[in-house]
Amino acid sequence: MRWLARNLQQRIRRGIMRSEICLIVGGPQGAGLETTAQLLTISLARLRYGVISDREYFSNIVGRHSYIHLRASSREIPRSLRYPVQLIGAMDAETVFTHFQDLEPGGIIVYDSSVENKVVDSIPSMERDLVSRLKRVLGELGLDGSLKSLVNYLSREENVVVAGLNYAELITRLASRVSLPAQQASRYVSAIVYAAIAAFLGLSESSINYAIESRFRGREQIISINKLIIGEVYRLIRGRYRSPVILAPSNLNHPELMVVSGNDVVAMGKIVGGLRYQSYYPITPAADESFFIEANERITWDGSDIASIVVLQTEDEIAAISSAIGAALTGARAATCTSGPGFSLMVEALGWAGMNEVPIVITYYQRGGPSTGQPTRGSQSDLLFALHASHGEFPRIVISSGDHLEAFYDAIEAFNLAERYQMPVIHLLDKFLANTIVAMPPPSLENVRIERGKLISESSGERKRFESADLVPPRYVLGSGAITWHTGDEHDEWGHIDEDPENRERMYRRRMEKMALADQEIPDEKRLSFYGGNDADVLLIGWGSVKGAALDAIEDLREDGIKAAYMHLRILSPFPTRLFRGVVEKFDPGSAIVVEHNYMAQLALLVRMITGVNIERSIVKYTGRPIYSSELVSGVKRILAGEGRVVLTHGP
Amino acid sequence: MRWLARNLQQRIRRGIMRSEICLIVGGPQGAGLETTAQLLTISLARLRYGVISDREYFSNIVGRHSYIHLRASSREIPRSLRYPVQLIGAMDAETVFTHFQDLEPGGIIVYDSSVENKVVDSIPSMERDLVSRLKRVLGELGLDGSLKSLVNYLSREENVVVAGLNYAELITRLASRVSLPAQQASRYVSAIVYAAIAAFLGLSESSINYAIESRFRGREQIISINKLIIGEVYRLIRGRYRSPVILAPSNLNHPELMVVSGNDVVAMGKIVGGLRYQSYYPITPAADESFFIEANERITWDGSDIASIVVLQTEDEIAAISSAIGAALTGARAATCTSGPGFSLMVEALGWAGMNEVPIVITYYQRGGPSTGQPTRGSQSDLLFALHASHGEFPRIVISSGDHLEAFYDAIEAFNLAERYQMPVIHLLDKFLANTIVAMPPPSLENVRIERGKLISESSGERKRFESADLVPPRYVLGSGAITWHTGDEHDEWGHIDEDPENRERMYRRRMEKMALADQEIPDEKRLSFYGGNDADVLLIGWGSVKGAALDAIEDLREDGIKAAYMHLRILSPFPTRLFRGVVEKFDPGSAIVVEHNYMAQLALLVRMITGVNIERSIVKYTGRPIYSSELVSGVKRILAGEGRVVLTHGP
Amino acid sequence: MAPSLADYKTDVWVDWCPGCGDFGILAAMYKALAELQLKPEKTVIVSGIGCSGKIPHFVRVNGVHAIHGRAIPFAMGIKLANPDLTVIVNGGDGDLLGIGAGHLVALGRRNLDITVILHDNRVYGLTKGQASPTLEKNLRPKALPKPNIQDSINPIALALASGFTFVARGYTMMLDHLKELLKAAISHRGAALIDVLQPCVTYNDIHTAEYYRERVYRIEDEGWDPVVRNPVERQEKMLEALKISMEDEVRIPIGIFYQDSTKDTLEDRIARRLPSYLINPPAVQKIEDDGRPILTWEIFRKIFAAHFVESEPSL
Amino acid sequence: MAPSLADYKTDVWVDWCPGCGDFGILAAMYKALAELQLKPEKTVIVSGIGCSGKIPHFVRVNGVHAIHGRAIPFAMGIKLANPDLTVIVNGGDGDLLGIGAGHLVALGRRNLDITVILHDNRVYGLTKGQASPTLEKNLRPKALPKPNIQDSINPIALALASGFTFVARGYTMMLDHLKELLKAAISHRGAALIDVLQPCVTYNDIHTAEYYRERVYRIEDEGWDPVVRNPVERQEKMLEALKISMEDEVRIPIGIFYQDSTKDTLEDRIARRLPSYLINPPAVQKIEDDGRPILTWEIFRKIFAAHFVESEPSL
Ligand SMILES: Cc1ncc(C[n+]2csc(CCOP(=O)(O)OP(=O)(O)O)c2C)c(N)n1
Ligand SMILES: Cc1ncc(C[n+]2csc(CCOP(=O)(O)OP(=O)(O)O)c2C)c(N)n1
Ligand code: SF4
Ligand code: SF4
Ligand SMILES: [Mg+2]
Ligand SMILES: [Mg+2]
Repeated sequence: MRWLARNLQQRIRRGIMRSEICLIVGGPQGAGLETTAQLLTISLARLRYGVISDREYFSNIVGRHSYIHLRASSREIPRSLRYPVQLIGAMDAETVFTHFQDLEPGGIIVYDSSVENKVVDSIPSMERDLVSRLKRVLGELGLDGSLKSLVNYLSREENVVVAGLNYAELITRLASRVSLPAQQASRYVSAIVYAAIAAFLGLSESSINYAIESRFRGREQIISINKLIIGEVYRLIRGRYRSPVILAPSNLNHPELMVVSGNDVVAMGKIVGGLRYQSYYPITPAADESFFIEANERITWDGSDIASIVVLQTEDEIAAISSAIGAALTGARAATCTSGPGFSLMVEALGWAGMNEVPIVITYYQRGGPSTGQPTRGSQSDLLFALHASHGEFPRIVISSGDHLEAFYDAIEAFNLAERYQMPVIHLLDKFLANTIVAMPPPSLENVRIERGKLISESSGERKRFESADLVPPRYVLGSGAITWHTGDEHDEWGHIDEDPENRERMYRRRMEKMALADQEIPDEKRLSFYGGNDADVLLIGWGSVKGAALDAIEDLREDGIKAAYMHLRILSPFPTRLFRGVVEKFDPGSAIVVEHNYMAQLALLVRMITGVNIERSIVKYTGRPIYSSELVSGVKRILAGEGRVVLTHGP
Repeated sequence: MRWLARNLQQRIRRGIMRSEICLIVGGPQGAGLETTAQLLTISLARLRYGVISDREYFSNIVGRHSYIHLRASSREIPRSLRYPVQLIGAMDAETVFTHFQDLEPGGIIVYDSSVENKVVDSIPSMERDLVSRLKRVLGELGLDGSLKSLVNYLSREENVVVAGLNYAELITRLASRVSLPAQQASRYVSAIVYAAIAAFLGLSESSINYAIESRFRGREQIISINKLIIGEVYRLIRGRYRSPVILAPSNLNHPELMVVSGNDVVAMGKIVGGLRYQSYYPITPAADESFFIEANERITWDGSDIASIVVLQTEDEIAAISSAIGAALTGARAATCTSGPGFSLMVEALGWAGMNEVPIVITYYQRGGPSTGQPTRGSQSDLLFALHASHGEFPRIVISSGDHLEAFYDAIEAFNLAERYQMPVIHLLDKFLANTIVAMPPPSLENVRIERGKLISESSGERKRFESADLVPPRYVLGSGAITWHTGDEHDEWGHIDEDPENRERMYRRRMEKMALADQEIPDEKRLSFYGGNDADVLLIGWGSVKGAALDAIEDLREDGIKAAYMHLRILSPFPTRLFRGVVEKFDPGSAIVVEHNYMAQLALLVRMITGVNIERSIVKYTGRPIYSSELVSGVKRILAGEGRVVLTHGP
Repeated sequence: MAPSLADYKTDVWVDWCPGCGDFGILAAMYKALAELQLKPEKTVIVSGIGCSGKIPHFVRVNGVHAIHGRAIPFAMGIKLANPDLTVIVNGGDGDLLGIGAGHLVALGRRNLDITVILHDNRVYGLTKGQASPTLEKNLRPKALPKPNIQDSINPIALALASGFTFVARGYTMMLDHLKELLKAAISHRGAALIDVLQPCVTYNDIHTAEYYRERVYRIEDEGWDPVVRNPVERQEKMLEALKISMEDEVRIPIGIFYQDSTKDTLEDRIARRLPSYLINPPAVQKIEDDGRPILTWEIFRKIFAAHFVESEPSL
Repeated sequence: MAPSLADYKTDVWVDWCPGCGDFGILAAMYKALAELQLKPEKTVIVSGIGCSGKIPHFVRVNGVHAIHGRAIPFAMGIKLANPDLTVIVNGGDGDLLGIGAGHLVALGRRNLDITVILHDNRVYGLTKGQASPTLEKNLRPKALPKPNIQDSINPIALALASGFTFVARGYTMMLDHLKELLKAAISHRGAALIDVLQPCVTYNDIHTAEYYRERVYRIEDEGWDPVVRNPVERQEKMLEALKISMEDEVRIPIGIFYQDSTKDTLEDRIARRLPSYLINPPAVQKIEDDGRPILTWEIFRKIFAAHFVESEPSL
């Protein structure tokens, strides 16, 4: 592929390179879309581009529309997604119909010319609402509803490069060269789309080969078929089109990047943090984390086992949390991992953990609710629930991570805090983060510490597990040699049932006061971060995966002359009241806006409940799609123009 | 029993009658304490006294200490309990030890002289904490720890009438007269204690006979044995002691009183309200409600069946709520009934009901948490949980009743609101109310209405169950002839799964806006009541069973020259923000105090979250025992003296 | 007009993977409903969550797509409140035997007239192929990172031990046989379970159509008579049915294992306590009269008489 | 020093009703623990909620009094994290067969080495006498407002169908027999269930001591050999055990119904995947070195190598 270097040099000279690009790759669920995205991410990372990509998909296994929305940058590790995109790689007609309105004029569409005659209302996998909207839009443009008329229009009116390739034909032709059986051939559509995108972006030959080799490691035949197909398509595109979206060489200079999803990075954090028991019941978007851990259950070094993690798929979420509590009682760092419906089932046992001061970690990936809701879509609508779940009162820590790096460290910190304060810790994440894949610099382990609190692993005789001399009692674990008792009933220091009112008051208060202790001790900077200047005109306030969009938005707003700042809440309980007030007081009360993925603006409710500060303005989104920095920018402008509440809805 | 009338007249002349009395009857669980209390309540009610009584008991079936704390009044239907008491009726030594400190000087103790030699640390059923405190107290009084030394002391120093009866001997003697087998004889201790109390209070012969006859209706032999024993003991007491606590004849003039527990009255309300399906899984303090309904499952009138209620004990609470939802889908008024641990398990299905706009009623009796907590003790610590339970966002109505009459009407209203707004309704009660027995004027059915909202019970063909033309859609029920679909996934108007972002936004918003509609429509006066004058110096704010103590406290405070008012919240969601603000704004912000049975002052948190109003002062109690108006009065005084938070702890 | 097969179809796109065994169940269901001429408006399909759980949306009868594992209790409430309705539960093996196993056991012991159709693909389809409770130990269908370490459960034995009065197994590729099982189960009065062998073409590369083709045989072909004609036969039939169900995987028996109509249903028992229950079930009972409760003061006073204390005439 | 029977007692007051059948279970437990010389500090009793659930407080070994119905999953986490511990579950019939039935079934199919002691009093004791899942239809123990309309479940059959490898029944009044069952169950490697007939003197006036005295008989006395010596015997033994378990209430069989040590336990299977599992189980593994994770950067980089993309050397 020597042609590549030559070609690229020419394009750089012509000055049509971009420092970053957003693109969409779409196709039916089950058709290999993830392979395209992985190949793309690996080759981009290989070339030191920062990458972030979100995957949107239906609650369906095969057939419904799925897409990857990816942003790559030569200047930074991108933190959020934005619209419009410069390129659409379509495996099928539905993708073009679904996304063409998000394409920048002058952008690129790669599509399958063999389905050009498909019309928008003949595609059964498309939802009726969308079809009827599209029919209206296409009608208004004077189009007949066919893919052909649409791409022609885009080419003509929007100056879009419409790269129609006859996928079936291409594959048949190439398949014959490697004697690939016909049924297997269709699997290579993803390779075609990848190749075309790589060609348009101007990725290097070596990066492409690297991606193929690492994605299909060990499967030589598949590697060579892919190389053949990809190389061929790449050349074809290069020969036929002039790309308007070549990526400039990266300015980043990381020796290596780590390519991980949110699920992966949390799993890594838990493993580093000393997780030894993980129970789970499968649920989207949490299950992949347990899958990752199970694949790494045995860790050997220098020929000996240095860690073995029991990963158990239980019969339900009640058993998942109950068994994690059991494991934690023995001193193992234990966790479970779930999403809303599963957490709802864990609520009763959570209270037992609270009552018995058991350090368990619940990794909680929020998805669209209520009920089954939107099982594969994102949301941040479980904050107030997580904070108040279970009858009765007991302290808990709730951490939420804003990005992959935070998620990694928080996964470790969750265990430290759980053991230090002997209380359940809920690590609140969401589908956006779970399924977002980034190419990012690897985390440093330099400052990672494991703090086991008052764990007592060797002892003897009967012991007071709930001694009330200190707020946090000594934690004699089962198997330590001590004999201890535990009960969900109110109990005395020995852990025996005790209904005496004075004992009740003492034990209850001690448990609750641990929360005050945690509030005193956990450093503010672990709980809240402030980005931007105190002179900002607008203060955005958010939590969880809003962070990336907010940080990008404040930069973009600056370009538009609007000074914005962002306050990011990372520990929601104990709420960092002092620092929060300190920050907020520097701003005009009317200038604060919460940004959240829910309807009620739950963070604003929490803030008011805990701090008394009244944040009246909000930008919310609850369609299940992520907040794009682009729409956040316009949301902020709408607020500045006088709206009190902006509901964002972008994204198909 | 002609001696009675004579005797009473004499005492009235001597002027030692009281318009009200508080007493305690105590004994080991399972020894017939409830019989004593029932007989007492019936005979008091027969004489038109208003009665309220609380039962305190351990999570135990036989042997641990249980007691009834009763207040009877000749002037009013009493609303709360208070200390000290004027009489202790003790079935065993433990009762005297446990309660003597709550006895008014000059009061009465009825006890078993055959256990006079029991010492406080030889009673295995007593909890260690209490024993060690008592040993200290008795030691300080210079007593040797025996019951004998204690009663002597009380008689000597506190002027207490100590009525020691040898229960065993009495029974043996009387039993021989009616040839009662020895093993059955001990059951009559409760009769002895009842008789002694009735004698001291000066209850009429006829009221006693009435009580015996109605309590043991149909069991003639038991009636006559009771009459014998009770009459005998009555005479004995009358002959031997001069009572300092005769009750004055009642000024009340109700032709009849209804004697009910909170569980009973809610069950009655549900039955009147048209309940047709009740599912439950046994749990204290909720199960008695279902027991009551099951006993009344078939209602006939004029020889024909006018109502039949299916009452099903399910395998767990998940099945309880799930089946109630199923029943509600068919148009039956359906409910389930539980306490904290059970509700924790219902959380997931609750969200399905929210998502599918199913009018179910969950009667939720709070008890001490977290976890198993204090299963037989009271609490109001599940407010924030009930309001935020389940992942995702959906509207729900939360009603809480302040007393038996409110509970009756609210049980009916819960169904009306559920059907009108098509959302789950949580009727939040507590153990205090559940187990409090009152003699009260029966409710009027005059203004009771049944409103079924947009129920459609006859239709045909496929129907849009979730039509979005109005906020509240037409409710085609299963079996109506319509064909409808329902799913916990986000859905279109037909009830079919729909992940489209615009549909999502529309359906989500419509559901949430039903809450705003309910907020507009439900009259303020159903949601909040204000008692007292706007010129009060102190504004108490409470919910649920705090009401009675608060109302009594404001009266008592008035006598001490303190003008207090009480604001009672009856519907917590939708929160009556406007009226609440309207009331609170009339007061000095520092004069408001929330009064609650929890640690966190949850109502204050809710108020701040919803209204922004910051109630800084609180009087809380979380020992599991009710708030007594007497301690509330002193709590208010402590707040007025400058304390910000008062924790009440009275009651063994 | 009598509904035709087409009348039982909705226009919702069936979004199972092409080739999924669920299509066979759906086809058999359409046929069974049509042949039984069940009224769509009097029929309710209740399902859990999973690929299997989507089925109500594809059938033009009332549909209640409940939550994971709880289809049975949802169905129970529907049936008890309105015993006129024909109630059919569909659930996955994860749904009914994992998270929902407790409800399955409870339904058995109630013998409520509900038909449960178990979509047995031995994996968790919709969550991408994890082991389900019917997956045998040591097997590793393609989505598992490691071979399964949990044992499988035998749904037939579990249903029998729980008290189901109709227990059968079908195979989705034997459409007419399955259809007949469905008809028999729906017609049976009492709790019925059909374990349907259902290849998951996407995640289960072990229990494929070929796998079953080689193993499946019909127990009726080997002379098994599942019908209990008299309570005294119960134990013997049940033990024999259990024995058949325990055959190892070399031969997989399908057909009706056990059918006992001699046991009363929960509805029967309720009707004995509430004589008007079946005639005027809870769902359709009148509860108000022009907005006022049918329980007038008079009735109230009478039924709760035990709670009233009349004041003593005068002292 | 070897612990004596007294060493297994706590000084907590046993607050069961005088005469309660639970006393027998407790006494048998003390004896069994003492005779097996189980180390209190290496033994854990896990219980649910109910009268039965209070038992851990009375025994001087580690006690975990969990929540209603979940003793088994609590126990599972304890045992899996530290397989060195002897884990015994106690639960009521409501606890284990009602709300917890799903976990019971799941334990069976895992064959984890836990002993489950079912306090079978056929009522919900602690909530005042409602029907439990083992109460037969139409009976009305004294606290019920109406006779029971639900059928009872057979715990022996359910345990067998679920895969328990040790299944027995004891009677609390036959203390030594029960003690021996306990010893055998605890000594058995794998999931063991003992259904203990336990009169509730307060609420169950039907299944009283007299009731059982007249009916109970020992299956070993009638020559039953429950031991599976070879996997091929499994089916036959199980069917026979099922048959015995189905005898009606005229005669109530007690003893060991089934005992199969030929099946591997869940721990065995895990140990095959994690070779150091039994030697260095999760509970005691070192996870840090002077406050730093044992997973150093070097190890991290290696085990997660597949996630790293090295930058292209230079263009
Ligand atoms: C409480 C809860 N836990 C987990 C899930 C996630 N979930 C969705 S489908 C499914 C299992 C699907 O397996 P199965 O029941 O066998 O049905 P199939 O898809 O194979 O038909 C699970 C665990 C959920 N929806 N709810
Ligand atoms: C989730 C939940 N639901 C209900 C209860 C109330 N509860 C306490 S004990 C009990 C049942 C007791 O019956 P069983 O399990 O048979 O035990 P027994 O008391 O008979 O020993 C119940 C339902 C509870 N503690 N938790
Ligand atoms: S994943 Fe399996 S069960 Fe689900 S639709 Fe696809 S083939 Fe069917
Ligand atoms: S209620 Fe029954 S089971 Fe509970 S302690 Fe009393 S006798 Fe035993
Ligand atoms: Mg399945
Ligand atoms: Mg029981």
